[in-house]
Amino acid sequence: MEYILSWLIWLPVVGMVAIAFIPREKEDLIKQAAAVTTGVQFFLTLVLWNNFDSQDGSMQFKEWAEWIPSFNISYHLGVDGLSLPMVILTGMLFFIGVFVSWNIKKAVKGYFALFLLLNTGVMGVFLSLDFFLFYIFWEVMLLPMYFLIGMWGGPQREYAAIKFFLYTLFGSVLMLVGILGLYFSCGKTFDILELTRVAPEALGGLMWWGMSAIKVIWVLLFIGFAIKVPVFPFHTWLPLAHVEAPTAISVLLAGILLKLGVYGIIRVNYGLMPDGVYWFSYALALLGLINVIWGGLCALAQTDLKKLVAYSSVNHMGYSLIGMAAIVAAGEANGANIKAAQAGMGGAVFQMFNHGTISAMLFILVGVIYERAHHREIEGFGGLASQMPVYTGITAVAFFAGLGLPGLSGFISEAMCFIGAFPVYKTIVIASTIGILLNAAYFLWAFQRIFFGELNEKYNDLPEINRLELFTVVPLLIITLFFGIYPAPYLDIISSTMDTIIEHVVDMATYASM
Amino acid sequence: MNNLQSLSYFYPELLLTMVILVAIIYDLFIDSSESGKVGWVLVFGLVLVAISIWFQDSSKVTTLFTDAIVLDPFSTFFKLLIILATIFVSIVSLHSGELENYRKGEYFSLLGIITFGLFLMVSSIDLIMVYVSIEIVSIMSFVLAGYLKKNTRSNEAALKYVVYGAFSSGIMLFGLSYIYGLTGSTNFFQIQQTFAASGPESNSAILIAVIMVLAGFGYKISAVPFHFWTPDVYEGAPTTITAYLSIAPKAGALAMMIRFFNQVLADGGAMVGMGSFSSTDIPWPSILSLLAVLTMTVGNVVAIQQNNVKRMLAYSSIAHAGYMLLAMPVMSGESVYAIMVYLVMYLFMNLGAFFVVITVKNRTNGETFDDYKGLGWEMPIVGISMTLFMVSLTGLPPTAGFIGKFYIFASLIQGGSAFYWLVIIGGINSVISLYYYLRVVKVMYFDGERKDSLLFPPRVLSGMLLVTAIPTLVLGIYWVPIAEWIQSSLVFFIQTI
Amino acid sequence: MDQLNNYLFIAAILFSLGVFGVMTRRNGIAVLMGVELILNAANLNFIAFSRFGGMNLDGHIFGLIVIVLAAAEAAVALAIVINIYNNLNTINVDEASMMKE
Amino acid sequence: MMEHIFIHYSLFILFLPLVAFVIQIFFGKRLPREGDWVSIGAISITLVLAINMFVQMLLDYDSDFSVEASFVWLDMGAFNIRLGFLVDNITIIMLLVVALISTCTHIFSTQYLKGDIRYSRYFGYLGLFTFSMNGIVLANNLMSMYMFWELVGVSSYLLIGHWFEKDSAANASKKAFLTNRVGDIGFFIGIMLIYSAVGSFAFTDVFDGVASGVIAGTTLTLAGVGLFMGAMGKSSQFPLHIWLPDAMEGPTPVSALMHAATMVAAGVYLSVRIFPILTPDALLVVAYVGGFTAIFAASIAITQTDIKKVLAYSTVSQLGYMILAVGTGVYTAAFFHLLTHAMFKANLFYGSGSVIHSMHHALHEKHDHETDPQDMRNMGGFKDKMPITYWSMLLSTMAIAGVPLFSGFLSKDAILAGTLSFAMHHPEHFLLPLFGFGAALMTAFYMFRMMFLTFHGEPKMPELIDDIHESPKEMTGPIVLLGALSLFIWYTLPYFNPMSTHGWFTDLVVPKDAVVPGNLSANEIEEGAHHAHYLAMYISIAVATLGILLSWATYIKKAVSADQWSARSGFLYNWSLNKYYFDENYDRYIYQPTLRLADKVAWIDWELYDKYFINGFGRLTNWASKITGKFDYDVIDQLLVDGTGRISNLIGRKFKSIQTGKLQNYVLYVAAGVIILMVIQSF
Repeated sequence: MEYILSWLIWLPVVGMVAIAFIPREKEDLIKQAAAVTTGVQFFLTLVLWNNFDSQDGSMQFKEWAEWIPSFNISYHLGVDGLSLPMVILTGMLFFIGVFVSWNIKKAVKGYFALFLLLNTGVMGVFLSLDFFLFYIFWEVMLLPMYFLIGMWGGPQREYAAIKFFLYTLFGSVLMLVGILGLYFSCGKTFDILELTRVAPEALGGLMWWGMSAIKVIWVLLFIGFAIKVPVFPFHTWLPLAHVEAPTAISVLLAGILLKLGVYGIIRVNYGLMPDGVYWFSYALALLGLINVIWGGLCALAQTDLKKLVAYSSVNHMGYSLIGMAAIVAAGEANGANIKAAQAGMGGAVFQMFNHGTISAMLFILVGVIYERAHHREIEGFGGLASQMPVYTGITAVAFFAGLGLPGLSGFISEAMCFIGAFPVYKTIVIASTIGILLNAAYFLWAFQRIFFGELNEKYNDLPEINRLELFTVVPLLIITLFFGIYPAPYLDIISSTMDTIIEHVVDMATYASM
Repeated sequence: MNNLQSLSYFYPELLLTMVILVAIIYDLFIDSSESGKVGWVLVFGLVLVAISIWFQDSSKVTTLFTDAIVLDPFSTFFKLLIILATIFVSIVSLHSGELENYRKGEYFSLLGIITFGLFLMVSSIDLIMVYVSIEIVSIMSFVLAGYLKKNTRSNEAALKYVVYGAFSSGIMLFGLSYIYGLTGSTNFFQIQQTFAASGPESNSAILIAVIMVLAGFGYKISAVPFHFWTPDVYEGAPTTITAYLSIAPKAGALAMMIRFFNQVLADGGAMVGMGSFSSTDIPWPSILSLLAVLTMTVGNVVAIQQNNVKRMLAYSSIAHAGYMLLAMPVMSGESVYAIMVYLVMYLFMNLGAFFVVITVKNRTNGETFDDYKGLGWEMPIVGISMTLFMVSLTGLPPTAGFIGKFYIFASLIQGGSAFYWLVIIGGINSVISLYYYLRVVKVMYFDGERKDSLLFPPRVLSGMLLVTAIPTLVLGIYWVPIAEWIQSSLVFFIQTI
Repeated sequence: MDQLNNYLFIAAILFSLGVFGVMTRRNGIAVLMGVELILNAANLNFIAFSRFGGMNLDGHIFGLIVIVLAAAEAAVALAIVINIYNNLNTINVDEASMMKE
Repeated sequence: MMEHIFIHYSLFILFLPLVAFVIQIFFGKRLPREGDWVSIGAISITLVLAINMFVQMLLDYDSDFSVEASFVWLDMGAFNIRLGFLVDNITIIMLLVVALISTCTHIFSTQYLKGDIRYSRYFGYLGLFTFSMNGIVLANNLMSMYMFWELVGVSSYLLIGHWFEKDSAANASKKAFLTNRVGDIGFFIGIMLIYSAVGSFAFTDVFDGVASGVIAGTTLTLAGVGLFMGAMGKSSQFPLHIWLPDAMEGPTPVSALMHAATMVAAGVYLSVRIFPILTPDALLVVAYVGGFTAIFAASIAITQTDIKKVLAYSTVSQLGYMILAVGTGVYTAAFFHLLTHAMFKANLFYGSGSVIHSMHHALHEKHDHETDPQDMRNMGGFKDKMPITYWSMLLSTMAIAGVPLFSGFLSKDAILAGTLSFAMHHPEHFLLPLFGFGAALMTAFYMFRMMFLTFHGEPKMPELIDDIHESPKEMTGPIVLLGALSLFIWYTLPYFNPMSTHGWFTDLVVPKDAVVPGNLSANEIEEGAHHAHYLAMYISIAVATLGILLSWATYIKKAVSADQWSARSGFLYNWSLNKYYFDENYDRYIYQPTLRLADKVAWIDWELYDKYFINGFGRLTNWASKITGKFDYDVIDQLLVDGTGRISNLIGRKFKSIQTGKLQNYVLYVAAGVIILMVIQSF
């Protein structure tokens, strides 16, 4: 129990080493090894959840060990209500991912080795409380991703892979500058908790080249995270990467890696620069709006199903951004509207999780049809509903979840985001409600073109979704449904942490004009 | 301290000289087929020298030979670094296919002599010694670059090298002569005093002299715009020598540069850990910043175009010189520290990369990207270690390269917001560099089919790959011992007159 | 003082000629002679400074050392040129240009 | 504490259909008779419970009876949402309506969809719909109402698209959902406006909040209009009316259940619920939207030839009535009309369904798959062939046409009275009663036109007439039942005055005062309506008779030729026939532009921004590297080392040709030396 977080992080590495020693002919053994590793990890995350005290808004299960004293770098782990759901999601999606990629033919050994390495990177980012450690894990994700896209991906895979890599590296380089700036202007520490304590004062009034240091650092870090989210001007890597990546990797990209961005903004930007939050929140909401509309319109225009789903991610993360911006509602200037702040933040964090499950589901389903028809052209299908009813039903639920239908988890988080941001950013929220119309439009239109109408005789012997695929998608379906009907369990986990963050931002902000 | 007394502190160098002589003589008694043994003599001897240096009480900071050279932890650090590089290169040279048909005796003796020159380089505090050491190293390098007598490319490399080298060291010498004229002394500290005393009217003269001297330094560390010899020489010279040139003389020249700028143009503050201020009004920090930015940008940008991995690495080494130069303008304790850390990391990853090139050339007898097709599948060790080196050269964690960059950037940020733009440019440069470094990886893994039969390079080579690869990875995760060692070596000789 | 300036002037001209020679001669030997000119220009400076600048003998020493090194350098350079000649039957530096972008 | 028994009833009523839905989806196919008995069983239980509650209500006879129960659904501390039930007389009546019509539909469908490939799924969806509809009815707060609101939309999406092989059906379902979403956006904005002011979703809190004035003026108006937008979507009010006629692509029983009786009535139900917080301005908007829709839709219904389309537009227009009533303040009248309309309109749909059914069979016998079984121009003279259908449809037609002694007369009359009195209060709004009466006139006309075309006169397709049979009793049963419910008597008990709405309904559903300052009090409205009552009654009887006579003259007596009329009315006829080209214009001015915009954006995003801007950096670097590389080689490398030759060639030539060239070179380098010298001079 004491070192559970370390176990979560390093277990995949153990699995990777194990796989390295399995001769590459024994493919089944390799797959089983990966499955076992991720399975155990998933189980551990559940244990973690079980022992997690949701009333405590602070960090739990902390681990601390000295690492590089000369730079005050330490091996510092911890989990709170913000990261716990993400950790569980990670565990689950990687476990599912193994089965999604069960049919990988090429270089199985390398695939699963990298897969597990990626797992370590993601876990590490969510759990590390030391900025240096955080950054290392952040970067560790890149190389495996590069290989997984570039080697097992679609026709344009190499281009997609390098693009993803360059994009993200650009972001993280700026991030590094920001981190170092923080380090030296906040009493030489990388400890995020420590920084959260000291940074707000330490940065206050600090000026660089006539600009407030807070603004500079905020922007540097924000770009780094925004690229992952992805926020509007930095989003173009996403459709490409998602489309080219193999199904399992698209699932992980959409399901988890995008969340790293939002997570980072809340954990770092919000925690360390409360004044920055007030300065930037309007822009944040605006970017959210742009994401929603832009993503929606792009999705509407797509003819490739996977690309459509990819753009839907852009659109959905927009809601998250809008919700996050609502935190300023808690400020005195906005009438100390705690309700709105809670709704917004809760919605944003809930949206992270829901989009994780829903988009994962969508990508798996796209993979299923691609496996069978060997293409993803929406126009190329038609009438599949009568051919593969089960698949149709599941896809219908997934699509409805995607378009924010009440009774499915997506609706609640989106509604919370809107309700939260509304008191502060009325116009933006009202404008972005158009987004939910666009959601409905592109999902239903695609659904009609794929499943309705006369059956395309080309496909009148298309096999129904099989057990393995069902096994991968049904759990997600159940979660979506459950949280859609009864979100309380999730919100209980996060609410006290959200309060901590909100209070922190409200109390620590100096409200000095920057 | 006078010459005779000095000898008692000079024994590592004396030992090295003996080793060289032994090598030469031993070479006379064996026939060329087994001339490789000389290499082992050198390696063995160098190990002895290393030990002697290690146990030499360098904490007693002192000058030798009437203030010609100094003995201080700083120089000791560099000596050890250089010895390490030399040992690695000599071992690999024994198995490099290029040198197969050549008698290797002189080769190793020359390596030894370069090492000796570098020893002087890193410890010289006198203009005369500066020039002498540079010349020793250069002349030997000319010969080694053209060591493949039958190979016209090698000849061409040598020719370009010698002309370019002689030319730029000549310019440097001319600059030195002016410095001597301006100050009437060749000793760093006296020069510094005179500079500090001299009024603004002589600044322009000093500036010109310094720029001319910079030409010499720049040529040695191949900094833009004095780098033009680098790609051709690197491509033409035997890969082992290329590897050596890419690390050892750079290290020596950097050490010398640090001393020069720190003790001649600044008040040597960095030596005692505090930030130093420029003792003359000439804008050498901004000149250096400009140089650094140019160097890394040109290096990275041009590297993208290359189709020859060796040549690509040549440009990459230019770029890395740029990264190291980045920290020079700050000239604080941290920045020097950062440069030293970077050198250590760079030693492993860069040598490793070149060793891979050698291994591949032994196999496919080529250096272009096409020769790397599908290599990752065919030779897993080479593939994986090359990937590691490339990632490390790009500067991604968790590899040594990242730590190096991390220290450089950190020192810059600490240097104050005046240097932030350097950090940003440096960062963007590493993004650019990713493009061509990953190209190697891409070619190795994405192009070409996976083979069913695995190939393993000769034991020694694989060994050397591991010896360079493991530190590249480990130092990226835990580098405290190195850091502490460097910290302790960050003691300089400063003479206050 | 004037004498010093004369020497410096000569040295400067020598230096310039040397640079010019290096830049324009196509004959390898001539190029190397250009280099020699540069070195000797520097030498001239050193000697002149230490003779007229009322300074210590470092200048002279420097000069002597430079002469020695220049000789060594020249030797190596000539060897290389000869090697080129053996392989390419020319000592024109511009014909040695296989390596380019 | 022990909740009121009705809460438990409500729980069952709500969830039984859902259970049926789940069973149908997962096991339907494997069950005997594809498990329709499961759904029917479940729904009948809810009907029994609903009747039970209804009877209880009648026994208690308590006009302001109301129980509420709620639970914490999600809780973030300050921000929390409670969901729950609100059961009052309106709820109970509505529950009864839903349960009754739903049960009828279930039974009706067993025959109507006999042998359909997705028989079990169909019943499952019916269950889902009933569940969501009851959810709306029972909601005690805006949030859960909104949620069920959307769920209703989905179930209608699924049911309209039941025969999704037909593109028309698929399109219709999509259209229905999207059009509803437009309304829902307004609904949601309204909710947010109210929540951000009141801080709660529950109706009671909202009313208190509004009463206490935390939200007022324009904001409140906007909020009201926003909420009303939801109603517009669901009740297909102009300009969101376009989806309902297309929704007729669904099976006819579905049209009866959702698109006549319940789902579309949800909008009215919502308006009735939120009536107390609607400001005068908002009410005005409501009134005009409703009134215009009423007459507008009626004018379309006149010319339609598809029997279901006629009914669809008549539904739209009747809903317009109800909305109009809400707008003019007599919202209980609106609810009353909702009740009566549910009965007779559902019945009319069943009737048409039965006709279509037999038409279908007849055509099937003739192996004729071209002729449209819904086109009235192929019918005629069915009166004797299917008497039950005929007579009960006639009753309902009487009702909707507003003939005395029938339910429709009472409710419509109440509405018209309210409208009239409103116009008396505010003469500037004289249009509203005109809308009302005009609509009444047309309604009478087109409804009887439908009856005549379908049942009277000579058969248009004599070869079919032999195969036309009365439908089986699973279908006629509901028809008879609802036909009977079109009589006034059921709604005026315990009184027997066919001319006055006075009865249990008016006793149990008494209007409440609006909580918004500035609105007329319930009594004032009541008074006004009472004054206008008789005048309204006379006018409405007059217009009804006029309409009926007109259509009799046209289609039975043939005294007036429909064709001549249509020819004479020229473009008006075409407009009405083509529904005023709404779909076409929406398509041209809304859908297509949106799609084009989407394509543009996608193009910008993918082709322009990404390819040229983002990749631009890459290309730039590449280009720069080429240049620098070139520079590297040509300029310096060449110049200093390789290039010495090239230059010396060049200079050599200059040697020969122009002296100055050489001279200049020398001058250049010497000058350099001199400059250095000067510098030395300077110390």
